[in-house]
Amino acid sequence: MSTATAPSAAPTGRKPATMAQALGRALRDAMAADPAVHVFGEDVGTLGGVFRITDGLAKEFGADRVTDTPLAEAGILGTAVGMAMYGLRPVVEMQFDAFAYPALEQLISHVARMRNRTRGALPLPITIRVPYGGGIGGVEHHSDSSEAYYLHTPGLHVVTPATVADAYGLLRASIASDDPVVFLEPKRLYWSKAEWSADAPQQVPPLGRAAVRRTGRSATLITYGPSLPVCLEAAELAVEEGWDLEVVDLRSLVPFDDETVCASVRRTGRAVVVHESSGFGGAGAEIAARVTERCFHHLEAPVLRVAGFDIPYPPPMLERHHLPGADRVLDAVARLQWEGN
Amino acid sequence: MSTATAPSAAPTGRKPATMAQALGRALRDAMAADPAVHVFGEDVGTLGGVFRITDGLAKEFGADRVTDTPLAEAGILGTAVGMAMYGLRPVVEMQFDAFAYPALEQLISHVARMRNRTRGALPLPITIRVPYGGGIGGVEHHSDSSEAYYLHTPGLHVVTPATVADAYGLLRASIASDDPVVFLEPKRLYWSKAEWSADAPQQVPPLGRAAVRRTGRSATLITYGPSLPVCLEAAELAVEEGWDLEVVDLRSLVPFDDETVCASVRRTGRAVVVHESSGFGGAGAEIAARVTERCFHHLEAPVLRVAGFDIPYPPPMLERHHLPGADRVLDAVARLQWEGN
Amino acid sequence: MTVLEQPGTADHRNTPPPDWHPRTDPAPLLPEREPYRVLGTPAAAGLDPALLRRLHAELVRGRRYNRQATALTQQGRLAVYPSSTGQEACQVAAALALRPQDWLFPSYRDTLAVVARGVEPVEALTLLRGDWHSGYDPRTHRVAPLCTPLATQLPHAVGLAHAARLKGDDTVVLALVGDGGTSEGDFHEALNFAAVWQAPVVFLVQNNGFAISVPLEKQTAAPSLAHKAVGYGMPGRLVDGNDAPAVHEVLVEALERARNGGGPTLIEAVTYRIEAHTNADDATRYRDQAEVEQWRAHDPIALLERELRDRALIDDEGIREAEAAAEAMAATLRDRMNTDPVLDPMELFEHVYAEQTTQLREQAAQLRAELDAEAEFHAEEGEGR
Amino acid sequence: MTVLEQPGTADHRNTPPPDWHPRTDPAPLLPEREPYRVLGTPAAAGLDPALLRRLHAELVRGRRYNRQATALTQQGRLAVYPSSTGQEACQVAAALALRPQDWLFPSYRDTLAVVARGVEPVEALTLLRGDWHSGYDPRTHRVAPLCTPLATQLPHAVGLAHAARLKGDDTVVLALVGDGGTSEGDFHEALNFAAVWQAPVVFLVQNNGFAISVPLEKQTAAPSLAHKAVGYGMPGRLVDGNDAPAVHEVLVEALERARNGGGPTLIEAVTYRIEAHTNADDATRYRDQAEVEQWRAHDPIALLERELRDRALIDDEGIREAEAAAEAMAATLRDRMNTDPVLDPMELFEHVYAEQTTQLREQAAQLRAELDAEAEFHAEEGEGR
Ligand SMILES: Cc1ncc(C[n+]2csc(CCOP(=O)(O)OP(=O)(O)O)c2C)c(N)n1
Ligand SMILES: Cc1ncc(C[n+]2csc(CCOP(=O)(O)OP(=O)(O)O)c2C)c(N)n1
Ligand SMILES: [Mg+2]
Ligand SMILES: [Mg+2]
Repeated sequence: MSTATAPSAAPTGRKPATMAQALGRALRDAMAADPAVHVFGEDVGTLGGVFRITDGLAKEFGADRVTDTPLAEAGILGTAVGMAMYGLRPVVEMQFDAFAYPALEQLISHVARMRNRTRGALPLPITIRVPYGGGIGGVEHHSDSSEAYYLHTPGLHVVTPATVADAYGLLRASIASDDPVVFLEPKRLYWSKAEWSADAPQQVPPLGRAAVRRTGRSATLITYGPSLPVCLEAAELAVEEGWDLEVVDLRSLVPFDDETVCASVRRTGRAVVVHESSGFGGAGAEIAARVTERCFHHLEAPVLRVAGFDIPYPPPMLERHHLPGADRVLDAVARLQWEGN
Repeated sequence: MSTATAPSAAPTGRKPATMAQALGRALRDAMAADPAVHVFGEDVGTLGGVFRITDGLAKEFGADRVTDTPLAEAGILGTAVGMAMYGLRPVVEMQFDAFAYPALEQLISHVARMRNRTRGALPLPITIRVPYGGGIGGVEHHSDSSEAYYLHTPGLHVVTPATVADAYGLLRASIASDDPVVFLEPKRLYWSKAEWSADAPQQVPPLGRAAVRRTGRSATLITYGPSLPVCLEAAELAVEEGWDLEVVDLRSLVPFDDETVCASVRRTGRAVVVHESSGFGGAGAEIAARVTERCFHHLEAPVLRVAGFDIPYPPPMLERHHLPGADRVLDAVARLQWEGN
Repeated sequence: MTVLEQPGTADHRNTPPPDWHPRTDPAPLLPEREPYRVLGTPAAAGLDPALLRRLHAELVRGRRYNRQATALTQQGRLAVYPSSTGQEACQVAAALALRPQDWLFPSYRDTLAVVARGVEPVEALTLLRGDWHSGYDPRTHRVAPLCTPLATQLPHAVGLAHAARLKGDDTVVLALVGDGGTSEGDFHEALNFAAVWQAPVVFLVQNNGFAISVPLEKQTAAPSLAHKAVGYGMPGRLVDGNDAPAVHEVLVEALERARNGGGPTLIEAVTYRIEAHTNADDATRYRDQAEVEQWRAHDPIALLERELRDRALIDDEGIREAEAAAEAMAATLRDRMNTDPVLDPMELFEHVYAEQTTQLREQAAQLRAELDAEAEFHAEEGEGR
Repeated sequence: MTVLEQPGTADHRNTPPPDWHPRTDPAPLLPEREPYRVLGTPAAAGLDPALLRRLHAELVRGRRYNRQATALTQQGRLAVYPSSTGQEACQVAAALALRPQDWLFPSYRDTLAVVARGVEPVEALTLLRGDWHSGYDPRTHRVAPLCTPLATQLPHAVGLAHAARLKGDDTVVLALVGDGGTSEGDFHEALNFAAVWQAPVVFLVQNNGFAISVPLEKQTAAPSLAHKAVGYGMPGRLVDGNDAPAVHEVLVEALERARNGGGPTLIEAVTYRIEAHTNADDATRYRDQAEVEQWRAHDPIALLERELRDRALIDDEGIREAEAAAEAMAATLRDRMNTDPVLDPMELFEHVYAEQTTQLREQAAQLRAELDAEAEFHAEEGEGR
């Protein structure tokens, strides 16, 4: 794995930054650190992307390294494969979750398999940035949570940040990875803010490590990406009910950090998995199943899931009924069979 | 739902038939019963399909109803959408599992959503036949098990037969359904045989009902499609070890028959889910998670999963190491914490 | 035996491969070198006055619709709106060239075509207001839902046309797509199926110069988008998309050919997106205002209005009438959009399948319980106050 | 203000849309009307004798390879083989037109091109024998893995060509695809990217008349597949795919243009698949033997051999030498294929990621334990005997 280097020195100082800014900075620093990094996709050049994540990159690095492509997602990912075969390190943007679907064949049949197919001769260090999830009032096809398709595809890493600092660190780590990474950006957190310095040397966390965002003793909420704030909110509200909830942010769905997750669940004895994609066959199914396999005798109650309903993503005016909120998380916590306690 | 009628009268008599023959007969009878049924795809006409499932149909029903298409899977499924909008009942064939991937965008963004998008005005009664799974010594891309992608997509039915009779009955039911059905044909069972009469009036089972293929008291094996014979074999071998295994064949992954599955698990108190697709985020994750949620206090041990490894499907010479066999199933059964008993 | 002993003589070297015969003459498939125009040419004299007036009224209405919808975004009644100002001629001509039995497959920017085809103005905005994914019953006016994933509606159009033909119906299909959409694989597959099946379908590309920020020269290197037609074996036509009667004529001709078994046509209408991609876009980031002004001088309404005036087919009064009708439409639209739609969250579970699965029934029950609890809570709150 | 008061005069009606200018002259992009040929024409006299002999030797070797591989399927040493008998000229010319620094992107039927480029004959069969998904290191000879999902390799080829150009390298790329593969969306997207980026890549379509059972006329209605080129703004060329020096010449010209910054080319080589789709296919289901015989009379080896003999560039002895070399290759191939490959099941976990995940480590341990138990069991069995 090539090492992610610290960004160029510049005046330091922590101030509020958005996740969008942190992502943009990660791209900039990665491009500055490694001339093999190329950014391309629909509208990422002149416009800076529809979410402006790539704003300024074309100006700084030129059109050869930051390129507006024709409008064809399979073509974008397919050409990225060829570029990676030639030693480049492409970072492509899919404009929205649902617009990554045309590229699924390239993803499943080639991106995920080229290293294995060629016995390691052709690794594909491609980062595929996908703004995902709902809660932004998007019209149809602009709010999908597609992580379950990716995490079931061996050969891919699946990473999703939930904090401003992680947005930077995980994106740097993803670009530095010699394997393809589907990097899922929770679009409703793009404008979330945190005290964060773009200029201090940044920590680039290893991929595949979860983070305990809140420690607690009563039960564990296991979550990632856009649902982390929901879980933290639920944990705060739970205090009133007498529950002290631990919150684990997975950060990486593949590889999966069994160690951190199971350590927490063994300690608390109860767990709820929370995500906004449809529940049936979603990430929560895997998490619940593996936690149960590994921690069965520590469990006071079945691992429950709070997820989006098994329906197509709703229209904006109804999405709040679909998205798991703190109340629904607390309802699940309440069902964790506290009677005995 | 339009009613599937019995096939045309003809001399009856049960004799050994293959699953491939039963599937072909189901297509024929569906076409004879309903002029809206059209079959199309790559090589399905003149050749009768690479597995010969559609053999004879072009001759009987003509090129307008059994059509060789250009080589483009998204085009095949996309045109099926338009045909269904106009009142036809398309049955399309994807030549192999991995060659259905180019059609995933049409499947996820349109086939699964058109009814919902239009508040029921445009139902899409499309059956998508996909030969799937390994065990046939196929070269790369010819042995994928892709059911997890489908079952996580709300709006689709996902059906897979494991017996000759079900191949007929479930395919008739799928074609008769007013909803889109992904009909997964376990290709290594195509040449499996059973006493079955193509001429007796056939039972068309409702979609969404599992079948108990073997009753037992010790533990439940939950499986579907190509893994049913493996589980039945394991159950026979288990007798020697003193285990009396129940085997549930799901037949339909969506809708899911919670009732049958949970009734069995509540009775036996132990369960193993068996399938050949990769385990991580596979169907087994959902099954294990939901069985645990619903039957927690009846469980003597965690629901275990026996699945393919989380690797790209192996080359033919190594596939036997990947595919769950009866031994691996029995190893899992042995881990079901029998100590207390 | 050496390979030479195989059948055949020296002559065969200088003969084409055995079954070689070009199956279609490419020449008639190639589009004109310059966009076809009628307005301002001698041919304009032959245009049907009623058609010109009809087109004019619809153009004026369309522009007003765009202005109203954009205003609604500013007032927060609409989340987002992709204006088609400058492209009215394409959209209106598209709708008017169709007969009742025909189908229209619009792309997400084609609200004007949808409305000109008869869909209620407010219903064309349902998707963007956010009460549901589609606001009209597609069967009523034979208009498919406004399609968001680019080019994905094109194979649907082909399939429907093919089905109609198989049934022996006198139905043809018009499918709309943008210049950017032509780069998608679905565009290619749809056109190929259409040509192979000789399906009664016409593809109209509104080349408005941009796909969001990406200009045409980054989208294609082709002489024109219409030149793609020859690669499928169908005729390509190039038309000035701001010349409403020209677009209408080219469409009618292609639709008639399709209706008569002559197969599909690809039409490129050269036009311009005068406003930003949507109200949320900032077009100054990627294009000069000077370019926009150039195109304003080639305005589809102005072009048509001058023709009507030159031929004394309209006077100030007539213009005022058209504008008043547009104003009335806008007022109704405004009113309807200012009324909050009544939505039932339980409908989320109603149209997923023909019959609810047990899974959905359970989930619906969960939401029902939540809603009831919420209502109870609010009722108590109300009492408490 | 009525719309008429906008800037512009009556003249603008009769002017093209503001920024209209056809960006490429379509005429030079159109292919010839009949497949280009050299053999049997006066131009043949100018052909380099060394090249002709080289082509001949490779054609003979290629045909022998096809025969050997098919025989191996009958002997059960190979699961399946898609023979390219009849198409040798395309494949061999493709390989010989490339320089060492260039890359080849083959489709699944292109084993001959792969072998002619220098890959070990046995390694080109690894995929089909089933010991691994690809049998050679793509970097050694700059040959991508034989690609099974049709047309998916084309965007890879474009991306690699683009990357090479960005790096300033003198590398061009040749991508192969079948007539059926041209219907896939990936074909379209790849050609469009190539043209927009002016990437140094050449696309060679081997139009062998069939996609499994589907004949060309069900695949496309185009005048020729080469006519698709104009729709992307690149030159299209049509060549007799059984005329090896003609294919070679057209390829070299296109590759040179690409190398010199002239962008991509689409070449259709008209040829024929003499054998069934694979050994598992039954071609009599969908085509007449008479058609096959017609094409046998246009055999690529026979065509070239006659030229060589006419010009006294080869004699019986030369033919025998070529055949002996082919025979030696076949013998080695047979021997190597008759040796069972040594495989380690644990390798299944080795190349999925750069570093094994904890999940894979656990699974590898499970398989390791199973294998050990199996070995122990067999050892005990062995002792017991
Ligand atoms: C498959 C897909 N990819 C990306 C998008 C996001 N997107 C919406 S509009 C647009 C540009 C469309 O350009 P064009 O086809 O020229 O139509 P226009 O907007 O000019 O009407 C893009 C990229 C989409 N809707 N669908
Ligand atoms: C995406 C995809 N769809 C379907 C197939 C199955 N398949 C293998 S070969 C073939 C026909 C290919 O025809 P053509 O492109 O003309 O190549 P040829 O076999 O004639 O060399 C098909 C349909 C595939 N390999 N990939
Ligand atoms: Mg556009
Ligand atoms: Mg072919």
